[in-house]
Amino acid sequence: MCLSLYVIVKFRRRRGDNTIPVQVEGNHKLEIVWTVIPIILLIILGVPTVQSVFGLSKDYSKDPDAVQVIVTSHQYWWEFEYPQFGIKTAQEMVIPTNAKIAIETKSGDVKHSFWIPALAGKIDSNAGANVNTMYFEAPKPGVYLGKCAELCGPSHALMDFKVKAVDEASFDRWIAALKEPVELPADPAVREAFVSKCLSCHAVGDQGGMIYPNLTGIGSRETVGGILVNTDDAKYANEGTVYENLKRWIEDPDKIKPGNGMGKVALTEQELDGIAKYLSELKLDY
Amino acid sequence: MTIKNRHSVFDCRRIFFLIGGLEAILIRIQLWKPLNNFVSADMFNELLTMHGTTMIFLAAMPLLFALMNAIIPLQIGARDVAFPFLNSLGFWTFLFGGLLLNVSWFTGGAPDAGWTSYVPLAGTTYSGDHGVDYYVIGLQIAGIGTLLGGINFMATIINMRAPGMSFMRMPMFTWTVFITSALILFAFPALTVGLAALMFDRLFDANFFNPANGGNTILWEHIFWIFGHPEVYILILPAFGIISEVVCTFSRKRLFGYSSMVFATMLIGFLGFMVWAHHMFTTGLGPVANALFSIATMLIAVPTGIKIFNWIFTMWGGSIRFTTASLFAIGFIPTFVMGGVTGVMLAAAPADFQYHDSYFVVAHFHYVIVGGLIMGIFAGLHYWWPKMFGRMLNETIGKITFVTFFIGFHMTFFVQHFLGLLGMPRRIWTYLDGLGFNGLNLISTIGAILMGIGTVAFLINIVITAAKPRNAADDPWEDGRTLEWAISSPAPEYNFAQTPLVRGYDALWKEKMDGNKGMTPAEPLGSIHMPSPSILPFIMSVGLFIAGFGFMYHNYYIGAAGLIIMFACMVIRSVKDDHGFHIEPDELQGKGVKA
Amino acid sequence: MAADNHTLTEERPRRHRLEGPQKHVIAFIFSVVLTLLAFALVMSGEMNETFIYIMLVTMAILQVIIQMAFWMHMKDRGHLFPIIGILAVPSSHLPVSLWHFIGFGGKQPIHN
Amino acid sequence: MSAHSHADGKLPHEPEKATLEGRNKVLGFWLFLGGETVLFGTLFSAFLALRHQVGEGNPTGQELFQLPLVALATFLLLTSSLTSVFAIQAMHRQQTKQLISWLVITVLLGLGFLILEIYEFYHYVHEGHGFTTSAFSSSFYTLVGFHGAHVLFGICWISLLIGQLMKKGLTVITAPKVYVSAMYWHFIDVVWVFIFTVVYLMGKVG
Ligand code: HEA
Ligand code: HEA
Ligand code: HEC
Ligand code: CUA
Ligand SMILES: [Cu+2]
Repeated sequence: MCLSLYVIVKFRRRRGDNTIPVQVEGNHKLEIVWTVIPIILLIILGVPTVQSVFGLSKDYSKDPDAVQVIVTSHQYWWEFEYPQFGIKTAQEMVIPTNAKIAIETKSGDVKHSFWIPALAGKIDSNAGANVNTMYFEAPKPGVYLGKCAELCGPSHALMDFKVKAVDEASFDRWIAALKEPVELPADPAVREAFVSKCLSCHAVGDQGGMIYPNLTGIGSRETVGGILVNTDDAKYANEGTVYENLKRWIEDPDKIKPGNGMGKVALTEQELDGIAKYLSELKLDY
Repeated sequence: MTIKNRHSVFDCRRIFFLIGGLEAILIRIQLWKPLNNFVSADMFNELLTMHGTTMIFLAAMPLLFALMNAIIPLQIGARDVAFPFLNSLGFWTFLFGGLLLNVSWFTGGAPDAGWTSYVPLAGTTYSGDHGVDYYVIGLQIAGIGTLLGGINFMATIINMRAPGMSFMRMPMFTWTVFITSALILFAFPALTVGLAALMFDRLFDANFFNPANGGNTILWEHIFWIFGHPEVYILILPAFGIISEVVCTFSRKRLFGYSSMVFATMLIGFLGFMVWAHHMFTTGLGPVANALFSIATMLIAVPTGIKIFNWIFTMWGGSIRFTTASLFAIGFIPTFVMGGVTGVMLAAAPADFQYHDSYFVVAHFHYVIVGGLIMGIFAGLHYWWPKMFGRMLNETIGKITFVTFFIGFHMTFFVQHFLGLLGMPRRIWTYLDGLGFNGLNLISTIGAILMGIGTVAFLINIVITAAKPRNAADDPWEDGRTLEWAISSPAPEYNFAQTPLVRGYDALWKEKMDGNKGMTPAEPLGSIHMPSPSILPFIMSVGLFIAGFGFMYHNYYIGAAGLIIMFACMVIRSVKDDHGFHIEPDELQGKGVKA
Repeated sequence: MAADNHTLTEERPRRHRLEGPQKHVIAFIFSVVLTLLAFALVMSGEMNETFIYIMLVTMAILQVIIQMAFWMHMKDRGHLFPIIGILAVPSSHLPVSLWHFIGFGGKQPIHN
Repeated sequence: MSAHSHADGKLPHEPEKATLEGRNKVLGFWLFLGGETVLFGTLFSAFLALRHQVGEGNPTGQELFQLPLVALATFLLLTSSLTSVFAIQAMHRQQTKQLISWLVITVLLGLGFLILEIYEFYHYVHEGHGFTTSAFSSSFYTLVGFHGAHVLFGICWISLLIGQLMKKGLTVITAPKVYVSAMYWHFIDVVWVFIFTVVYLMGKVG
């Protein structure tokens, strides 16, 4: 770039200058120079590229020391299955720090792409084609933002998830807690509504269906639906307390994530309130 | 309808650029702040799909075709293209394909699965309405036009060169168009098959891409990119050609390293077919494929670099004039280099795991497309405008266009690199607050509006210029080197009253240097045979248009009727001999004869 | 159409006089034999699959070369250049794509 | 009528290349065939990728294909390629009548091929191998059907040219068309060589 700037300034045509410059045809030496230099640069770039391509393609999916996670993508939510522990959760992936996390990606519908920008590159979850593997590690505890990186429909933009890296002891506690049975809402009316209208799809503890997001421990997650951030100190439009967020979500999911698979569920004000309250208290201790 | 149309059809093509640009502006308005509600999620996906599709297929390529049509016959000293009929057919099919695509806005939803239309999202299960049908059929029809154009230019360049114009004396623009046409010829049929398969899936329940019945979604990605990657070189090579011409003329120097330029162009075209899977690094093709395609992709930097350095050394020691055309060409060089270097970054597969489908990619391809191709087109338009229309564009407005467009461009897209690195995925209709994306997106939006202003300035320039008398000189830049500057502006219908004799590279420049006034004719003045205009191409395209609608809405009678119209035209064309007409020597205005 | 005969034989260039039907009949016979061989190979069964595949493809390519050479007027004036050009590109990139689809391209797309 | 076509004396030796238009046509057609090569190449690739995706309970190629029928079809098409060469030779000798006869034979052979193919498709559909049955069936019908459509187009085209030859005789305008149509016909034949190899024979092997 500097070179072109120099050329532009140096060789601009001055007023009244009518000379005809020398008509150079070319210069073999120069041309060879600028063929060889890029080639050298590319070799410098190419060798580590190939090395890391093979490095990153290592498959830990059979390694018992790694934490295996089967990631299944859906329009527009993520399911995380831990086959070693026989558990399933949604939207929030809890992992131990300093362990290899071996990912297998599948898709429940269209193609999505699994991406945690701060931790690793992305890998597609193909629809009805090859199952991909990937591995990564989180050296430091913390909450990392994950995203869907492949256009998958109207709410592709909102298909976020969280990765929560905790120390190994907490991770073990989390697994144990997730397996504990869960109490249903105490209020019979709310319970009745919850069981008939929600558990037809969702699960809490060992009750309900498993093909939609597992709600066990929803009250202690970082987000609702992956995008409504739970915080007591809301600054942005997409933030609120767990209770507020849950209520907002259950009231009209389509307003929050256009085209998602839940759709509006008909609930009375009491039921809505009761369920939101109940879910917001559904916490896991770990 | 053949030669005359060559120039007037221009405006139709420009409209698509405006529509695509308008869609871009709407995209940018939606993204100017987090959680914006300017357009809905569905609408955004439609805008984004139509923006990409319109810009690539209906704006960029046809604009290039318009330039090729106007300039290639002139540069090689031909009366016309090899197949005037096909030329006209190609234009009309392209136009009706584009129209069909855009009709979708009014029939309940434009295509919304991205310009790449990955399955299964683009299949009937997840895109049940007719949006993607419009994409499939519109592109299929427009694609025919492009393919015909490619064949036409190749045949023209091989068969119709003036005496003495050997391949190694052809102007650089002609060379790049030649290679581009070859790429079209070998890339577009792949798209044809892909679109046909998707169409069969959508309209007739075939199973190519339907996993439930054994179909394979990755197959679509392969087919699309086998076409798609050569397509991007189809776009950029003619721009390289334009830059070569403009840089030489305004540096008053011969192109540095002509033969290496030719060679580099061929190499780019050839390698362009070997790298498609670099769009699929994250699809999971395995390390061997990723490594090979990484390396193959990086190799393209070498011939491209040769070109860049040759341009710089053409200017070196030259006597550079800063007209608008020349500014665009000079602006092109560093901008394109940036886009190219980010391309090489993307080519490293492990790094691409991070960059892929993020705004970094958006930044990359707008740097090469807008900063490369569109700037190249602007340069070409300013440069050849007098030759096409006989009027010089206003230089002051031209410079305003350049400055606003150039600054706007860098504002829009430079910051997108950082957005990508910060983790902003592409194709998102909105983003959450508090992620650090806000400020950069705002800058980007302002830049887009600046680009819009630049474009409007250019439109104003056209309008103002159109009101002025046709008084451009034959060689208005005074340093024209190639044959097109040897005849009057605008070029007469028959281009050359007498086919010129080419005595060397830069044919006109050589005559000038030898102290001649113009080209020496290669033939005596005689009557000129011209093809008759024909309405058939228009009717054929209408037939295809009707057929497209018929099949889309499962009305097979209408579909068949459309096809019958088309085949009937083909029969008529075959049976009826076109004897054309002659222009006799005494009818040639003195203007065109420069012997 | 009696007038057809009025072209004078002497004026025809040599090549055309030599271009009798024999050459083409020979090419035809070659093609038929190759085809029959291919069919016989498959119908007889009982052979290594890979071997059959390789044989089949080789014979197909051989046959196409013969047909191109004799029937598509490859040797005619002015045809060589475009044909080389036209065939070079597809034939250079088709193997790459076939390579992908048939087998070696790393992890193969699987059916579900 | 020939008198009309030969009004200005005799035709040049290679009438198809006598005019610039003719030369353009031949070259342009070569280019077009280059594009067609890619078209069929892509179709073959798609077929190869999907040919084992038969699905539960649907007939496989191994079960479906009847090689004798395919062999007969192949023979017809091969022969028609030969007769189209004879047609071009007749054209070079400027024997319009023979030219027309050879073209008629070519068309008839092509027609025979097409009838066999239609019969074959009809038969398959009855065996439960419809267009929408599986990915294999879709790609099979698309590949073979595209070829069949090319044959059909060729038949119509050459018939039209026969008509023109009868009306206008052999001229510098009709000659390139005949020449080009023969190129097209050979091309179809060449594609078929790969179809019977890749689709039928390899399909039979498994
Ligand atoms: C005109 C269009 C055009 C052009 C010319 C290019 C040129 C290049 N492109 Fe780009 N590309 C696109 C249009 C284009 N691209 C589009 C539209 C997409 C996105 C499609 C989509 O997903 O929607 C894309 C996406 C894309 C990807 C996929 C990214 C992803 O989705 O993850 C990759 C990856 O390899 C890539 C690489 C390259 C490379 C290596 C070049 C090279 O040709 C660049 C070569 C040029 C130079 C390198 C500069 C000059 C050289 C020198 C000065 C020499 C010295 C330099 C070095 C040694 C580095 N491009
Ligand atoms: C030739 C190709 C081309 C060109 C020229 C452009 C030009 C522009 N593009 Fe585009 N773009 C693509 C090809 C192109 N793009 C592709 C292929 C995609 C990917 C799509 C996909 O993901 O599927 C894309 C995606 C894309 C995105 C990403 C969207 C997303 O992923 O969510 C963005 C966002 O900023 C963008 C912006 C722009 C802008 C601001 C311009 C500007 O340069 C535009 C400048 C032009 C104008 C501003 C015109 C002004 C005209 C008027 C003001 C007059 C209007 C009046 C009338 C209609 C009468 N483009
Ligand atoms: C038709 C099935 C269905 C029913 C019935 C349903 N849901 Fe859902 N629910 C879903 C789906 C699908 C999602 C994921 C949406 C997304 O994020 O795209 C979801 C998401 C949620 C979430 C966010 C989960 C998370 O991990 O952040 C909550 C909370 C929730 N549902 C609560 C409820 C409640 C309460 C009811 C009953 C009143 C209910 N759902 C009824 C399908 C259903
Ligand atoms: Cu899922 Cu985007
Ligand atoms: Cu590419």
